[in-house]
Amino acid sequence: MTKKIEAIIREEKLNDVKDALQAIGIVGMNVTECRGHGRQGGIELVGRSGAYKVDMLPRVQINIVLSDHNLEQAIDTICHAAQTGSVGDGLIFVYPVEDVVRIRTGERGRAALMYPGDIDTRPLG
Amino acid sequence: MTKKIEAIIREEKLNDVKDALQAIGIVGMNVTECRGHGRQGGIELVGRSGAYKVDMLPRVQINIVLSDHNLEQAIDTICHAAQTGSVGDGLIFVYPVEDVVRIRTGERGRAALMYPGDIDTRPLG
Amino acid sequence: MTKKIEAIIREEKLNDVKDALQAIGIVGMNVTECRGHGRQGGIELVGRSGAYKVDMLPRVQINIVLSDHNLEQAIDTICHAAQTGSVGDGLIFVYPVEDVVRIRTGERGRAALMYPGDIDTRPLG
Amino acid sequence: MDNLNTGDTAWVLISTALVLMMTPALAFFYGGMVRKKNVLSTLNFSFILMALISLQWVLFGFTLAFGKTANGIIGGLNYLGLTGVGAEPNADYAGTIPFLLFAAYQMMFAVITPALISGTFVERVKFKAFLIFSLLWATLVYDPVAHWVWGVGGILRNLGALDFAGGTVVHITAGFSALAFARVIRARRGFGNGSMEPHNIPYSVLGAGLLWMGWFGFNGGSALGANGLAVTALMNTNTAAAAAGVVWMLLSWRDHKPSVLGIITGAVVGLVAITPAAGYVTPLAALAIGAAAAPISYFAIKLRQGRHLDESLDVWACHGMGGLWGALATGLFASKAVNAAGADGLFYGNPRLFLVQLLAAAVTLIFAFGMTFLLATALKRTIGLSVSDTEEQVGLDIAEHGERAYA
Amino acid sequence: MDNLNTGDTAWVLISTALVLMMTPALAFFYGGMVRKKNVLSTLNFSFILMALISLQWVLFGFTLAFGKTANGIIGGLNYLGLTGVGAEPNADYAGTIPFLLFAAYQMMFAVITPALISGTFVERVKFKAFLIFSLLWATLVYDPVAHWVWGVGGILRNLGALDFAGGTVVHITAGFSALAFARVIRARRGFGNGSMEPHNIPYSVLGAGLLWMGWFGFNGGSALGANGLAVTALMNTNTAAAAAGVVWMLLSWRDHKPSVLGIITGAVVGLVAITPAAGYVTPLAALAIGAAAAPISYFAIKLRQGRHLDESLDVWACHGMGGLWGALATGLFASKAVNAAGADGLFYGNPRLFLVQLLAAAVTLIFAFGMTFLLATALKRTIGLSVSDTEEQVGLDIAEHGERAYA
Amino acid sequence: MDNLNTGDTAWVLISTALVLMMTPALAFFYGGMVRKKNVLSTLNFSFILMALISLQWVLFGFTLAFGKTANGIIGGLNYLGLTGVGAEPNADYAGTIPFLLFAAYQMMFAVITPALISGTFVERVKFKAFLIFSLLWATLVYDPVAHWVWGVGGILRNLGALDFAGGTVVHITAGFSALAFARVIRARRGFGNGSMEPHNIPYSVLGAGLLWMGWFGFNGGSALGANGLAVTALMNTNTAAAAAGVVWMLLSWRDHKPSVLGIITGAVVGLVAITPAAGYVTPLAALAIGAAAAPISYFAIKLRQGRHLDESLDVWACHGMGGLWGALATGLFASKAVNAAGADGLFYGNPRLFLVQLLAAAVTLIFAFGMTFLLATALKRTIGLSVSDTEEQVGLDIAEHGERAYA
Ligand SMILES: Nc1ncnc2c1ncn2[C@@H]1O[C@H](COP(=O)(O)OP(=O)(O)O)[C@@H](O)[C@H]1O
Ligand SMILES: Nc1ncnc2c1ncn2[C@@H]1O[C@H](COP(=O)(O)OP(=O)(O)O)[C@@H](O)[C@H]1O
Ligand SMILES: Nc1ncnc2c1ncn2[C@@H]1O[C@H](COP(=O)(O)OP(=O)(O)O)[C@@H](O)[C@H]1O
Repeated sequence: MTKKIEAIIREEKLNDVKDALQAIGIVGMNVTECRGHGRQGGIELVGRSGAYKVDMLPRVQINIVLSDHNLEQAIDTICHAAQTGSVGDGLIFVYPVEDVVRIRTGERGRAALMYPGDIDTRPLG
Repeated sequence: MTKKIEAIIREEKLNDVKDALQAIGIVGMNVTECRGHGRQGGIELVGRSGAYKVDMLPRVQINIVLSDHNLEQAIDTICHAAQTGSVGDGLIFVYPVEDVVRIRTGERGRAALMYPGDIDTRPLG
Repeated sequence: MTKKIEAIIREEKLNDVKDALQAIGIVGMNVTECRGHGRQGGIELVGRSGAYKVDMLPRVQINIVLSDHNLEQAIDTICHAAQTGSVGDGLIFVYPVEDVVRIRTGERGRAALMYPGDIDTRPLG
Repeated sequence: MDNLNTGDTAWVLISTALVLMMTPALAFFYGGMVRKKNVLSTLNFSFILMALISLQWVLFGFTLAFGKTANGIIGGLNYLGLTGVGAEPNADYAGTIPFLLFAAYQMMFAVITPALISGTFVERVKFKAFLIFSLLWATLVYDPVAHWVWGVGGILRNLGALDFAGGTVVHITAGFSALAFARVIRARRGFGNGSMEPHNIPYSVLGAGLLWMGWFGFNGGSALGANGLAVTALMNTNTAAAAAGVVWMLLSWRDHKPSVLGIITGAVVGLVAITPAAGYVTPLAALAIGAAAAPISYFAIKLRQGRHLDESLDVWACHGMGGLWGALATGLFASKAVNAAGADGLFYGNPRLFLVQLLAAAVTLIFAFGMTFLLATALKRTIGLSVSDTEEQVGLDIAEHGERAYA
Repeated sequence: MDNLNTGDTAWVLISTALVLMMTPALAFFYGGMVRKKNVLSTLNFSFILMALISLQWVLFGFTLAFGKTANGIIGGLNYLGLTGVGAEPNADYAGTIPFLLFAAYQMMFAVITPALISGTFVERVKFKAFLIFSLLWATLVYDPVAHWVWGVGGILRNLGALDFAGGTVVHITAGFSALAFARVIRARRGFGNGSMEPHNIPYSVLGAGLLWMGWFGFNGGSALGANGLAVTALMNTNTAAAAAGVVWMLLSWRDHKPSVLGIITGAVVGLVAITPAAGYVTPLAALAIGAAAAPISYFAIKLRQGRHLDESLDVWACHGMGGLWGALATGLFASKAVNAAGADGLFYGNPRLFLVQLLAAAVTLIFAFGMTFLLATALKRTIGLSVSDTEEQVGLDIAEHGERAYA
Repeated sequence: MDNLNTGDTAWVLISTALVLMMTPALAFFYGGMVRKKNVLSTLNFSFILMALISLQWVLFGFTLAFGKTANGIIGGLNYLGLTGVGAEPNADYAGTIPFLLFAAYQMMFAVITPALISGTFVERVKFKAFLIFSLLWATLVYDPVAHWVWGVGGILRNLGALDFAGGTVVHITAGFSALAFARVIRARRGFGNGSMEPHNIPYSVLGAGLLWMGWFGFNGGSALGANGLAVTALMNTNTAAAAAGVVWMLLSWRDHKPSVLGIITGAVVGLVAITPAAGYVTPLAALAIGAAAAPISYFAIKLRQGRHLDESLDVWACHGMGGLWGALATGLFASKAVNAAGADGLFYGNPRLFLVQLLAAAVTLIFAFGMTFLLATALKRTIGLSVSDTEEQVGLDIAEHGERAYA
């Protein structure tokens, strides 16, 4: 079965997360800029005279569609790489995916999700 | 059960919707800028000489992951706050969510979705 | 049943895809800018002196919520319009949708997804 | 044309260009501080005034300000359409440059002053109301005050008030008019809830950098020649800007962090404050004037915020209070040793100058505030001042101009 | 060096700097109007010409334009590599400033003219083709026309044609060359379906603001001294820009809404139109010239759109038609009372000047159009003019320069 | 004041304004090349120095550089707080303009030099460390070197070293100080993995365009008068920039594609290289100097990259090596035929000048490198040079200034 991971992380952690995922062989991903709001209350910014609060903070959303047997490993890896320990580290959501089509080749389903260096092409270990 | 709401609304309504949701205790959310196209045909913009039509209009997409017992209230609140009555007000989509992980704490599922001031921590009424 | 298509395509193909979908009567859609990474390794950019590699490339994500009997036709249309044949053409993901609400009218479900010129209002053929 | 001096003419020509440039510079200074959906509207407030007020000035503004005086109150119509304003110098105003150049140079001051005011009503004013207001304000407020202070026979000039480059004529009028307008127009929807973050601070930095440069023409050019006085004015201008920039940095650091928007605002406030004094004081006095200007405007902003007044880009705090301080500081620091054509100030043993400065500032301030209050109220009651809530939500760029800044 | 005047020299030095600045200003004026993926390419069309044409001018361009005339058609090679062009004035061209300064000042005109043309083929031209075209154009079109109009012994100069600061040499040549080029190169893919929204109008506003300022050097500096004539030119320049900006605003308001892009375009068109006339007319005539320029270019754009011609940034409508109107208007409004070295126009009882202006404009226009058509066709048949469809879709920044403007 | 010349004064006044503008121009040149999260911080490095160093200069910097010499090493305190620096010319430095204007003009050089250095430590330096460093550097490196090279009695001036507009004083000091600083401060996290794409190249193009213009004041103004020398300097400046821009384009085209960032960098490098030579060489020599400067800096960048040194914006390669080449090239191409007050270079039969230039450059280079190394090390050991990793990840705009550039 195929799943979608939507990880909402700090902007500045994107490179770390990308590298960590690549290290375990998760190659395909898609990143959007977003602004979010959760347990973290917002941050204070300084103006000309006095400060003000901004309650929507920039975040980065990483979308990864992957096979469910790689799901837990991906979640662990993201959690690890994206953590700072202070509020605002973000969330990971998991969704069901019904189908995958690779536009260039027309491949469908799991086959469409294989990459050079992919986690599923690596020897077990 | 956990659901994801994807509400596509007018940019200028974002603050109203955010405030309305906060008022009923829905705190966590994530916002992306997008451009859309639906029943509304587009708008006319003015150029140096003459006008032209832009058929992809800026919208804001609000993503909220929440427990399904809060779903209807959230939908109502968004509809209310985002409505202007003219074409282009937008759509709300609801998706199933399989799992939620809070990166900072490792909490999973419903527990990961509790916030200070959250709807689920409020006394009934 | 309602489905969501998430098509990740090249930026420069957006107009072609939009026009192709409109031609078959798929009107409603929502577009986000994103950056992605897949089988394509990245591109080389030139700096002051020397070049460097950028491994997250700009993509455009098209979200379309539609009835499942239009799904295959939409996928075909997108594949066709978005293809260049070289790596980086992108992917299409399909997700289940549980509900749709049109903010302006309060319409729900399939009714909420009808547009003037819509595929479902066209005579068969 | 015997007295024409090419060096003086060259310097005033280029100063004219520099002051012209200050208006687009101001456009960016302001434009960076508004939200994305209103940036074109904000830029255009400045840009269209380059066009509109230039025409007003050529047709009748110049003659109202510098025509033959009618009892010191207003200029006569002898220079209507710039007739009689030509290549010969007019010794009353500048004996070594063409009189037409004097008119061109002064035009740029007439253009930028209403543009300064526009900071008070950005993001909500109706474009049509803005146009009418600006034209009326230039005619009924700016031209008379310019006549009082700079016109031969003008009442404040006769009084002995000093205003080297427009602290009173430009900054006090603009700042207090902005205050009056803000009291008449409604606040922006959502004002006070912190959702009005500047959309592009680099634009404001660009604007401030170009304003700093342009001010060399504003103050240095006011010597109306390439002479020692111009040099003094330039050095003072730079020094005051520097001092105010550093002090503002320290203030914002003390309270929070050293804000870049604060630093550039400080520099601009220093430039404002030195404007009336630039040709009358020493560089060290300029340093003091600039250094004191920063806290004055800084706390004026806090005061304004405390009153929950949506004077959106703080024209009053920066230009009104900065200009007022500068006018008074001229009464303190002016020295005949620097400029024999000036006067000694309080610190050089002449309390009278200080009182004259106070009086001139007060008269101008009250007049500008009052007239603007009337004009704005009249417009509000007739065509209305602000756009509808929906238009404001959509943003003035699309609602008023049918355009988006960025695609 | 007896006749050198430091004031005149100072003014032409700074005018040279101002006109130089107009090229990056133009880069932003144009750059804001293209799509994000082509902005670096568009900026670079202007920037690289600052480099390329400067070298061309120093090496042989100047002598082709201002060398000893060969039958009024082209300059000789006596100033090759600027030999003999030094600190002494050349009374033929400017008796009070170093001849080398005249060469430097004129260089900036040679630079900006092909940069103006670049607006016609943005977003699709091959960089290599652009480079070759610009170099050839500068040599085969600009240099000869400059010689005809401004060179001692030049055929149009001998005819008595007036072109104060380049309405014919700069704007008519650029505008009609743009038209010719647009007829040869293919349109942008997707042209006409409204998907080509300007990506950053504030950049265009910045460019327009700096162009306005720079034009004081362009027209004012063409007096080649800091004198009454420079002042007249400056005042006329400002007035025409103002009038055209306001009129364009009204036109676009009448049809839709008061477009900011329209207002700044109007101002630029006013600047174009006054260019040939700046030193020959009164401020009120400048007002009329500017006011009439706006509808001329406005409806020229509509005409061009109606013909479905992808003359992308309307160089023809703005510069070609604006310059043409300016050249003819000089034949109407010129007055010896303003400039004794000029001539009287039709409205001052001298129809001959109008006919001369018409003839000079026609000759230039036909020559520029024809030569550009030939050059562009030759390049199209050899190395090709436009990039491939894929490259165009990806954008010229990445395809041609391997760069992205924004990250 | 008998000798005051208004034309000379006008030109140096406007040159002062042009050089002032170069600092915000540099801010944008640099600001475009950093990541979005650090742009305000980077802009501010330049902007705050306009304020900070202006004060330093007025209070004691000027006197350290141009006060009565103490053994040719440093200026005395006779001009502390600019006492005695007034409207009269000082024939030692400039006989036809107010001495105060000389001080103001030189101030702008003192401001921009440390701003140039800031390119080496962007995106990671602590703001407080930056402020202290800049103030100390201006006092302990810039002021002495300015005295050596330009002060009456200065050791390098006495030696006969030529530096027309600051190739040694400005560019060699800045470039080699940048190198020293980069060796002391840690690299940016992630340096070398290609993730540091410039966030807004159009800003850099804007900066480069304005720098080009400003350099006419930098080099042209260094003639300290509106004369043939100023014109020569201007023409040379433009020609060298043009040549270097074109050559850099060809280099990057040969290796990859014609990079726009490369072209503008080339132009700036050409401007750097011609700085010391601008008033001593012919335009064709300027062409050669510019053309050779491009590969020198181009390959210096490659060298620096090969050493994995995070000298972030290549101040050493562009300013240090460009300035060094310019200083040596002055020893090659200088000609008394161009400037009688100069000297003949190697190519005109005088090998001595080349050796003097080499010596002067070497002394300056070693002094600047050494002092900066010491200063940076001392700061590193005490308050620390760089922000924490978390602050760097978040970006200096928020971490150090509490601001975001774009909303
Ligand atoms: N219920 C939710 N639905 C969608 N996105 C959410 C939700 N809660 C939080 N987010 C996103 O996750 C980000 C981090 O949330 P936050 O609660 O601040 O994290 P942390 O648990 O680390 O404190 C938010 O900025 C927002 O973008
Ligand atoms: N089928 C769809 N799939 C995805 N997004 C859609 C769809 N239909 C509309 N949208 C999004 O919703 C926005 C509003 O749609 P529109 O039909 O104009 O709203 P309204 O019903 O208020 O007229 C669109 O701009 C687009 O972003
Ligand atoms: N597993 C994935 N999950 C989410 N998005 C992906 C995934 N794989 C690829 N993508 C997105 O699709 C884009 C194209 O992928 P790529 O493999 O380069 O396409 P192609 O098959 O045409 O070579 C990527 O840039 C990325 O945005």
